[in-house]
Amino acid sequence: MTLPDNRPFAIRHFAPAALREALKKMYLIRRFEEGAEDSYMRGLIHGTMHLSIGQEASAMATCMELTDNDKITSTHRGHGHCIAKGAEVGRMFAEFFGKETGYCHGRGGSMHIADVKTGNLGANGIVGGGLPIAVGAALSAKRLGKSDVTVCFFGDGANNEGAFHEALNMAAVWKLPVIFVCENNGYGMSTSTARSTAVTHIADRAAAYAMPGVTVDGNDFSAVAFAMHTAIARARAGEGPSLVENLTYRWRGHSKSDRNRYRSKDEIEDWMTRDPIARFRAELIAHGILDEAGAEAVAAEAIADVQAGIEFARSSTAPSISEVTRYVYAEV
Amino acid sequence: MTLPDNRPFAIRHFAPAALREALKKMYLIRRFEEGAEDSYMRGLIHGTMHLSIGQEASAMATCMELTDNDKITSTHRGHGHCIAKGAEVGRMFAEFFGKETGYCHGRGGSMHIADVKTGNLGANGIVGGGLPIAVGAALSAKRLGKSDVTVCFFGDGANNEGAFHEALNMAAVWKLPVIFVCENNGYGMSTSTARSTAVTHIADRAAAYAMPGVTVDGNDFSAVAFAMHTAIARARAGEGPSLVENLTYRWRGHSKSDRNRYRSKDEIEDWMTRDPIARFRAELIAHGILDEAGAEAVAAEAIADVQAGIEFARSSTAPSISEVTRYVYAEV
Amino acid sequence: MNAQAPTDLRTLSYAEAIREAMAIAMEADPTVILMGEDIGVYGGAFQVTLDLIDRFGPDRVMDTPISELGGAGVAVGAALTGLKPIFEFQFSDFAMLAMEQIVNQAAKLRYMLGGEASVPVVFRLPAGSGTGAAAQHSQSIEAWFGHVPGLKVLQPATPEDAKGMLLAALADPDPVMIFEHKLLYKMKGHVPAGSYLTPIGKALLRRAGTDVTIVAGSIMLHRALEAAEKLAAEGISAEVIDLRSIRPIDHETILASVRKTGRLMVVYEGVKAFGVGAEISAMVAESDAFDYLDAPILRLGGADAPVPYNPDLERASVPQVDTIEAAARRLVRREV
Amino acid sequence: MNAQAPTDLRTLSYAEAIREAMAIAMEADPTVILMGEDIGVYGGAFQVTLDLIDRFGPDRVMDTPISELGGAGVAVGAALTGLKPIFEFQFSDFAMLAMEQIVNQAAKLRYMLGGEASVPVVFRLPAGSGTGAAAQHSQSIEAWFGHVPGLKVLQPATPEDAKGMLLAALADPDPVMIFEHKLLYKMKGHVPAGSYLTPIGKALLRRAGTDVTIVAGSIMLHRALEAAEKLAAEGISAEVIDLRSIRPIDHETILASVRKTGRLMVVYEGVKAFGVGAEISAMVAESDAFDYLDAPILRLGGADAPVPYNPDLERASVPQVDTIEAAARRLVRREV
Ligand SMILES: Cc1ncc(C[n+]2csc(CCOP(=O)(O)OP(=O)(O)O)c2C)c(N)n1
Ligand SMILES: Cc1ncc(C[n+]2csc(CCOP(=O)(O)OP(=O)(O)O)c2C)c(N)n1
Ligand SMILES: [Mg+2]
Ligand SMILES: [Mg+2]
Repeated sequence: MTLPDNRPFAIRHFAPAALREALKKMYLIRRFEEGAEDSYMRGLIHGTMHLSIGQEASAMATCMELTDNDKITSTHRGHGHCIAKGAEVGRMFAEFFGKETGYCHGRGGSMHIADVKTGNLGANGIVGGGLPIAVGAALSAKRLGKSDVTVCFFGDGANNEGAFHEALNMAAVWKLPVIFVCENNGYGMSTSTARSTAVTHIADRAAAYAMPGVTVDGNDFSAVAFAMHTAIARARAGEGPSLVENLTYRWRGHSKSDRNRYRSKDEIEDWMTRDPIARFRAELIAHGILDEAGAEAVAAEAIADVQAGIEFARSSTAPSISEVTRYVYAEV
Repeated sequence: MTLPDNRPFAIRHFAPAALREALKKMYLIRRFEEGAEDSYMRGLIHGTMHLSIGQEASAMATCMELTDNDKITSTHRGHGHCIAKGAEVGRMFAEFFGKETGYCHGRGGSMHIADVKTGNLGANGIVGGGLPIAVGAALSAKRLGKSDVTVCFFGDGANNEGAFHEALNMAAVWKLPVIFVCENNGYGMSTSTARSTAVTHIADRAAAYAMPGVTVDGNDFSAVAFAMHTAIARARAGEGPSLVENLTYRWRGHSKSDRNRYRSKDEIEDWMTRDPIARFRAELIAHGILDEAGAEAVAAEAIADVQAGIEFARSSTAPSISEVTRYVYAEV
Repeated sequence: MNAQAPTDLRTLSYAEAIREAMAIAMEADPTVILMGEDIGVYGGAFQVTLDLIDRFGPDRVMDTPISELGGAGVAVGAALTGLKPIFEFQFSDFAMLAMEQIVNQAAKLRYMLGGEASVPVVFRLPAGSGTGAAAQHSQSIEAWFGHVPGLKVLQPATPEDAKGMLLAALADPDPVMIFEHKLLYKMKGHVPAGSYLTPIGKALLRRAGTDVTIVAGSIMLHRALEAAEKLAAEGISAEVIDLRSIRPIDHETILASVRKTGRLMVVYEGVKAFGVGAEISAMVAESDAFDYLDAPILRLGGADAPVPYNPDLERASVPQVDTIEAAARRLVRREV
Repeated sequence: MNAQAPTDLRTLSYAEAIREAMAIAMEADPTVILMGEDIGVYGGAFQVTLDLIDRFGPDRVMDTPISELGGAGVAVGAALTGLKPIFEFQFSDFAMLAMEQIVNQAAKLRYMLGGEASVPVVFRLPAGSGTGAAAQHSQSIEAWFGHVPGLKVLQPATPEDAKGMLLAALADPDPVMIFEHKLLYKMKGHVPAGSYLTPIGKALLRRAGTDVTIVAGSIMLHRALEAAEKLAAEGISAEVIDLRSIRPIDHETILASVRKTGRLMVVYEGVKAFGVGAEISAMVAESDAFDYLDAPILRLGGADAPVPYNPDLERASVPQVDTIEAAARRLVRREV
């Protein structure tokens, strides 16, 4: 008789290389966001940005079992999802800098970065905009007889949009392979879930669609990965959609214009003690996947990638203003 | 010690005159709908119509405890609500016939009949259109310090509109005095709730808004009246909204264009054996509120009222076509 | 529908022509699916899909819940990922619930993604007044979509075009909206058998004339043609152009006609202000055809009011044969 | 904001002027409430409501959930029953989620109910491009609402008008939409103290001239005035009219100017096709002013594309001072 394996799900379930890669991507996300912030200060970026610092485990663990054929729809706070799903930070920065080499050839910017090749159907500037689109992608998979799943990221604020209700209902009625992943960071802009949402947990609403709903610590890589593992298995087995709620926190303001009058310094600092990257790193070290030096190397790789990405973006050319109406329609 | 009163709620709770009046209005509704059908055959009415024959107990019992200060919002299938809330059938027919004496001066027709004086904010041509409007009316009552409640009628089909979700959530978050009354007649046009809605009962969705939800036999006058009594008390006490689901059935097709290919003759006939008017009438007689002759007199009054109403409508004048743009804006 | 009849004898209704187009597309391409409220056993509110569910089954003829925003969004997502959905709004009025998915998503995705995505979705929208269904079921809102880059917006006036435009829309890699007039569904006309594409963005000269150009689409084409017939009796020769496409608009065909007749009148059912006629008038007024104009450009559009219920008011609120006739007469005699 | 300063010295920003209007209305009328996303402690995405929650409390400055359709509908229902809500869409783009409540309900209720109902709601909508927020946060969709009978649609260009129009909108018994340009919020200008109403539906001659009439509203007014200044240096005298109201449009002021200058150019930020310029051009082309026109009517509108992210593309996609100047020059020299 073998002893039960009491290690966390992720450690048991994923190969060490995959875990190392996950840590790397979490660092990449963090450094990407910091690089974006810094570039903004230097005037390299115009417009707004929504940073996901503090939410890296949610993005990465959610995407662990997805292949390039699986799809995601993302949100205005989408850099992390994009990296977790496989995008290159160089082309992301290039988009951010409005360059022709960017994922959207400079037309989309932060709120529209997509990477169709890795299955990322795109960030979205409309809160809740991706919810029905994700259901449509899942419908395609089902009708085309593929086993692909679609993961739909959305925020706690988005859960009060009518699109949420309509999308979840249709997904359930048609038993589609879609997983709704709510990144509940406690606020939609300045409005707390307590002031905006009649239930305590977004997952409490899953029952209204007769689908499983689970609330997990979104800063615990393994907890998220396990919830996703279950939901993805269900979806691939043709049993229909699930709702996974990752409780997490954004360390920065909602966007650059945030005066931060709606949450306390204590609250922010308390959440910063629960850094999802530090936790995951410690876990990997504790279970012998990496040693300190190995972890440092991973962190350093991320820094190098981000620096190279910024360099690539800076040196790329901008679109020609004569092409302002290009890409409105298919070229014939 | 007195014996417990085991009579049905309505018999215990309402004065005999009120119960007689309720029966009268239920007959009025039935005869109004038949009169509308007949008028349509005779070419007195153009356009479409949605008849509520079979749903009279739901309309009437829901409105039993409402005063003229309390508001309702209604639906495309709204004639019954309108009569139950206190409208005159003459002005309703006049509207149906497109006459200047109609409730909307001939501009609105069946789908827009309103009677603001009796608190009926109007039928609505948009499925789900009345849901947020009802929440707004309840907000007015709360802000203006009134004890009025708003009752929002909607159908099972409407429960899948995003407006349902947004409206119920806001009503709950703001604890507004509104009662959402779902008349679940099993179908939204041709689409059964099983094919359109992820849960079995619409009231199952109340939990997603942390509000009480109850499913009752909508053809049982007393059951509906009791559910409403509870919900209205809660609303007037400032405790917030409720959801009441009345299970009922429409005997006729969805509208005039219905080929009725989605439900069986058996199903229809089975429901016709559960005629809400016959049931209520029998109940009143059984409990000595009326005798047979008295009930017949009530039924005859309804016929006379409908005949007089049609006469009034026929003899009324139509609006002048020179006034086609009148009422677009307030007259100054 | 009678696929056996010789081509030149084939007469179908507008609704049958649309149905035939859908059936042809679905036979040829398994990725074409239909979505909409009550399009299955009910056959659609206007009986356009009718029996297609019997032929193609509920997986390809999908009744949606009453969820216009979500439904349209599902169609957009499906179109992004390999399907070609034809989404029917039960009435075009209800597209108002889905503006966000149509305008913010479908129309813009290709652009926002720098050409890396394609949204080949077709929206079908029964439009217009005349059915006594009042203000929320009788609107003509097609002009709004003319204002939206990324969309193509069509308005077939005949069964032949109804079929050819739907097939062309399906062949197009971008989102296309087709406004079908409810009063035309029963109209019969010649419809070629088999598959053919009506070019998107091309107007059509339906009647040649010399005194005045009347541009009209959808049901207004038929009223304009009838008015032209009557005007001919009194010696006024009207040229009638079927607009067909609201986005893009066929500038060339219209300008060529105006250069010839020197007078332009645009007839449309939507509210006059900011309607289809505004764009056409402005387009002509800023072109070189301006110098050929002998008279002001006249617009005959819907009343500045919601569509009323009373049938006489309803009729009075949109252009009719007699009002078109009278307006053309005034224009030609320069009594504007 | 300094209520003590003498009237002639009072200078406020456009955002401050709007805030002052709201405060005056709320002081005077307890039924006025504010609704919108993050208008409370956050102060609004553009800091327009700023500290009003401190003065009037959360019952009158209500943060709504992110539910545009429902939120707008609540405002409509409240307006029907005794409150006067001012509903802020965080960006005008998001009004697309609420078209049904704005267009099918608010705009039509009075008519559908035969005059028996009134919906005194005010919608505030931050609009326009120039902030680098790309296609879904930069639109100018006001023309759509010009097409909707029952609505009034305003576009203030100055702090003074921003205040006066909001107060006029609140005094109006019908639904009013006010499109505020995001780039104007920080613009300063003279604002009278106290309460005053800017008449709805009146355009304003902002600069007299003789060679060409330029009609422009909102931020385009300022660009047009700047262009007019430059044109003056080369001997071209442009008359500049601030449109102010899109529904109703002030025909008389525009026509009078065109009769004088014989040339018309309309400048607007929305997509050119089916935009504000289409209506104004068509309105002039069908009027008696047609005979006074010495040149085609020129429209300078937004590009036929979603608003792009890259700042240079974004600038190129809407009229700027130099493009206005060049276009006016071409028009006057008749090189169109
Ligand atoms: C339809 C719509 N409404 C409002 C906004 C403005 N907005 C952008 S993000 C945001 C908050 C979203 O909150 P949540 O969904 O919780 O995501 P988070 O920002 O917390 O990641 C708001 C109100 C928008 N972009 N789209
Ligand atoms: C937004 C919208 N979508 C669709 C319709 C067309 N329609 C009118 S009634 C109806 C069915 C409504 O079903 P339900 O809410 O159950 O009410 P019932 O007719 O059963 O009383 C539909 C689809 C509409 N009027 N509005
Ligand atoms: Mg959030
Ligand atoms: Mg129903």
